[in-house]
Amino acid sequence: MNNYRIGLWIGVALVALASLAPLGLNDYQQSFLLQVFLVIALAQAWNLISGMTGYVSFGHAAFFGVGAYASALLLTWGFPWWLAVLKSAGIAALLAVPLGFLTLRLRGPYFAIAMLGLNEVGRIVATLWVSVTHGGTGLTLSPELLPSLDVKYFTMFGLALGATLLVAWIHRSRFGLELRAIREDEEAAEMVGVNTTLNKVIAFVLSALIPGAVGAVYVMYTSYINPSSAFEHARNIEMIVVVLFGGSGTVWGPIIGAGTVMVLREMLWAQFPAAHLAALGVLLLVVVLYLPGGLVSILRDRQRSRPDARSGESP
Amino acid sequence: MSAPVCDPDHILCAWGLTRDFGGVQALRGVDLHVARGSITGLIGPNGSGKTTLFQVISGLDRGATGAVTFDRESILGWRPSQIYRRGLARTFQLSRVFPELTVLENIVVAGSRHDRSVTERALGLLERVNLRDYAAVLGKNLSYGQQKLVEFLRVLMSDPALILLDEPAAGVNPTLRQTLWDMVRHLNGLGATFLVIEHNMEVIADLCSEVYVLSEGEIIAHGDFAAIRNDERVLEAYFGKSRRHGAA
Amino acid sequence: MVPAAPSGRLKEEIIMKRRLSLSVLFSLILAVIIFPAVTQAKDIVVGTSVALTGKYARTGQEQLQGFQMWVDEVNARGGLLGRKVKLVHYDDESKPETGAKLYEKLITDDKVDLLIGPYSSDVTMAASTVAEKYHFPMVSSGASATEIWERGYKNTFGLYTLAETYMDSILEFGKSKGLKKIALIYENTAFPRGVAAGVKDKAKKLGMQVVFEEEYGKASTDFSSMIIKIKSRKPDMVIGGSYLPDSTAFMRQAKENRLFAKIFAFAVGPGLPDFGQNLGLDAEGVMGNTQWEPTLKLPGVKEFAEKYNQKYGHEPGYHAGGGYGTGQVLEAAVKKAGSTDPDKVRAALFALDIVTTFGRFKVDATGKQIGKPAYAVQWLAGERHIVLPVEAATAKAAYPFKDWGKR
Amino acid sequence: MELLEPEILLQLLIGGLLAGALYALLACGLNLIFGVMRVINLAHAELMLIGAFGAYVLFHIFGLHPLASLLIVVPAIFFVGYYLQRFLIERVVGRPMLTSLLATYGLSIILINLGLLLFSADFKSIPALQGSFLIDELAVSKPRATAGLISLLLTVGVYQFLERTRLGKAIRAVSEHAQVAAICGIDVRQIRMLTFGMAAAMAGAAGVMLSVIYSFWPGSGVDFIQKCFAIIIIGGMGNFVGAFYGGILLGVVEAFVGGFISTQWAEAAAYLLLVTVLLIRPTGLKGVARA
Repeated sequence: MNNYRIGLWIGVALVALASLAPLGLNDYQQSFLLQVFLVIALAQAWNLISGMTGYVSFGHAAFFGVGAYASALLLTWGFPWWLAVLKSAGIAALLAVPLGFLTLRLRGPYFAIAMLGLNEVGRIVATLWVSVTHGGTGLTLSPELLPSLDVKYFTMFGLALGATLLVAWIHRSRFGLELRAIREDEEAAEMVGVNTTLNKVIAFVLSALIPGAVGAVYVMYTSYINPSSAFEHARNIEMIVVVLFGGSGTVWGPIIGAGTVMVLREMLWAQFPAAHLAALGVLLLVVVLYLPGGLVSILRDRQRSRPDARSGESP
Repeated sequence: MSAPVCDPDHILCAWGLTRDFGGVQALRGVDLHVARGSITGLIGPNGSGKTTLFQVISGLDRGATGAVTFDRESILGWRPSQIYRRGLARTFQLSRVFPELTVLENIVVAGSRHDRSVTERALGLLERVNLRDYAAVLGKNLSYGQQKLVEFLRVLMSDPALILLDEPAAGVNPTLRQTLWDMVRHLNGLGATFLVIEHNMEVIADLCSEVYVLSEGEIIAHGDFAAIRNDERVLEAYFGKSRRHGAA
Repeated sequence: MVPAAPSGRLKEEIIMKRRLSLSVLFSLILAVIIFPAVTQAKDIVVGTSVALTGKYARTGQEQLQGFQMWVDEVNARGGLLGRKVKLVHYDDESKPETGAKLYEKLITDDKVDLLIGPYSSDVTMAASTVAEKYHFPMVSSGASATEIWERGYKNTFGLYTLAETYMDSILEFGKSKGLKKIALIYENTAFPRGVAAGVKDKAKKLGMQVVFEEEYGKASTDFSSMIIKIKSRKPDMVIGGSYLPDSTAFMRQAKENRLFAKIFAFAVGPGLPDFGQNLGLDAEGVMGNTQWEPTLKLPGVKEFAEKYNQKYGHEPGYHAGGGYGTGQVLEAAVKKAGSTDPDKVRAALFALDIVTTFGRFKVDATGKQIGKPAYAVQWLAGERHIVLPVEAATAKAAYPFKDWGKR
Repeated sequence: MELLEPEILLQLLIGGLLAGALYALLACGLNLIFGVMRVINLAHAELMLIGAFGAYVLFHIFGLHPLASLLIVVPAIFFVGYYLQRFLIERVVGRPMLTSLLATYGLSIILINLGLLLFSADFKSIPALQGSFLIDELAVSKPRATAGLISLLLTVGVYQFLERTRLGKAIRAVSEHAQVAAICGIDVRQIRMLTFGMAAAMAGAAGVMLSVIYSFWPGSGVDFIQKCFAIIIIGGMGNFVGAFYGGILLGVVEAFVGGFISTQWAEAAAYLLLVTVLLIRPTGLKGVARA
């Protein structure tokens, strides 16, 4: 049986488990899973732009924040939850079009820092636009406005699944190949007919759409949003850590990374917030220094350095 | 922009190409005409502007002034990918295969999006240079010579009408080198035009019907190899005592 | 970004081995999934989250110590309804979103019997929505922004006097001295904004003029540009809707920039012993407000203050008093309800009208505190004294604020 | 409008220059590291806080004045940096940018949380230098003036060291071309350790200066590192002099935005400046775009 098949079956099993989970779990465990899906979806979004094209974003939480605020406002204006999710995702994606054209001209550290700056600009706008966002006080959503936990659970699950399938599809598609070529050598890719700007912007917009929707559901889950929680720097880092930990540029990496990091956090966060973060720091160092391919590279270690490797297959 | 009209016999024409890097003129009014179906050579001392000329023609360097016409269309200012899709392909002086892509992927990525038989075709190309067994090997794991060859195969995927080769044989072992030149000749036989930067004068003499000589950003001579090898200015450019601006 | 050259066979084997051991390590981590511990059914579990880190850490800690003293005492008295009381508490890092998550955890995972609110109006805004969602009554000790009770919720019960009234007595005092011009600065979150709204309202009624007004961010530590501007408006009073770190930093920088006014008054900061410790003599004459002081003449205050001082080595500020009082309110409500059933406890809290160590507790139909007065304090000769209202005063207010050059 | 009174403008300018000098000290160190190692040190602000807490501990245990503690803290942090380079940063030099970003980020999380465990999250301050100098009617804050001037002296000193001494020239050589430097017989590894040590020491000194101006806690670094990013982008990555001017510029801009608009906008100034610069000049103002 080949790796692709194994992955497919594991995927089907996980989807079945996640769909049945609400039957056997209490509210808290269910919302824990919801958060795992949240992290998976965000990590896949980051994977899509940074893992695939190599444009390392340190500010993708900006789109999360935009989605969260848009959704909070739409809900208070009386829109149904599902429309709020769709519209928030759309707003994030629309915003990503001009931002993509502007920021993707930048290379390497400049892009990373510009995205970080963008996230901060988002926070600043949310802070200073008091008439709409209530500034630092933030917005609280009355419980009547919010859908039930099951609805939020399955929506978040859908987003995680959708993001994963999107990444999986892109991975095997011609589009994904072009993105990876951009990651390896942008000029050379352009020179063999890849419209690098268009490809990058499409990837960027897709990778903004997902956090937009995730932010929209997140705010329904916490029923509260303020500038620092919407545009939280730690969330940017979390996406990166999760992807790198699992394995960058792969389909399974973000899922494995999210699972591990979230379990670790669940063990520690409430009692030992400092220890939880310090552990995350140590984990990060270990992965960066000793395991650059992430956990996935342990599971699947095919060093294709000799001609006897099997041909015609994507990683 | 009213570019001068390019003779239909010429696939590529450049007029007055000038590229200025903050005061340093890498190209100064270069005029170049590549005949359809020819293998044209481009020679000149190091730093004379050959690679810059390639950068400008292929669209990677969009800061030049002047005019470039490819197949009767003015392409100056186009994106490299547009130019490539129009049928003008190039290789790099230092091999630029995609290191983390497999050999097959390296070649497939250069094919047209809509072509279903892309993979078959790529494998066929690999077959021809005895690299088919390497299809699943990552680009970074190839030898340098193999990388250059893969890069060459890559640009063939779009059936380009004109191929710019930037020292394709440099660093390639003699056997592979021969394979490469054989393929160039073969493709030329099928109608492809080549513009080749090459230092080996034997290859130039053997291959090229016409040669351009670039020195310090200017075309100082052109014609068949026999003509330019006796040209005073060419000799001076290569061996001359009066090296202006200390350019190497 | 140059890729590494392919490694030799031996090296690969070493790498493989290292990877194997790493994979074992990671699977071990994965295996140690701790699922929520089961709480013992016989204890009454009281849940809360307070700020133990972040901006509100100092005040949050005081509040928690207040709770803990109550828990110890109630258990020494034989518990509540004959059951032992157990406190489950977490750190919300002064962040509303963490607070919301923690209250979700307390209600659905720890399955607590009673809830105490977090510190700060900011975090309470978020936490109260969670409590409302689960119809779980929450007695909120450390929140006072009116906004919290204006959302139609039925499960949030406040102890503190409302933020809007914090500065009333100080403004009246200023008016009586013929002061007119007010400079108003405040943090951009719920409670400080509440204080500011109250000040603007009161100033209008008193015919005073707000000549300068500016919000600042939660993390601000540099007020120098702001102070330079305030200086140019020459206010009579400088009033801050602030917490401890910002009020301390502001006074320090006011001195550095020689900002002068007849009255300096801040929310929260001057009500804490740390304010005097950090500023030393520069605290002299600064006014503030307090919900409670260990010198108040209320039942049990003296005993509580002494015991607290013994246990924690410093005198209690009003946040500690509030924490302790919250415990007493819960105790009274459970006793009245005769159970910890949320509906019964809620009904009891609405009906309650008692005087605790912290003062009177009586709420209106929204759960908002209406029974308790506010007090103004001032730092005099290195100590904090109640100066207003005069009936409760332990010292006479010093006026005006001494100019920096003449100290 | 009263803001345009020369006295207020002067006050704002002085405040901005002094704050800018501190930023410059910090950012120059960051850029020195980037120049030599091509590593963006995300833990730079935490090195600064080690300096601040060092001064805090020395003050509260031994009653040592923060200015005196400079003499102990700065060399100590030099060694911290030296060994950090040796055991950690050295392993990520030459690897992709993300690797070094994440490694130093990991370091920064560890340091912050160690700080939280050791010092708790309370805001700390050192009541040593207080009050102001009066020059006519102009009040100049004592702690700020002292911190600003010392920062300026240190930055200029390091610059002179880089320009004039043999070792400084070696550092610049490695920064410009490590391979050529190695061929010329420079021990590149040693130079990297020295560089990181030196940059860490600059950050530590900035920390001591910070401790006399502001109150701080282990999480205070975030704002500073983000401002430093803005500064090095504005000044050009890897460019020591650029970072100096960038730091001064940011300090002055923040002061004037704070004065003319509001403190909240002043906090936003760094990012707005950063984004604007990147949009106009994708490689920073004096940048060397090396990805």
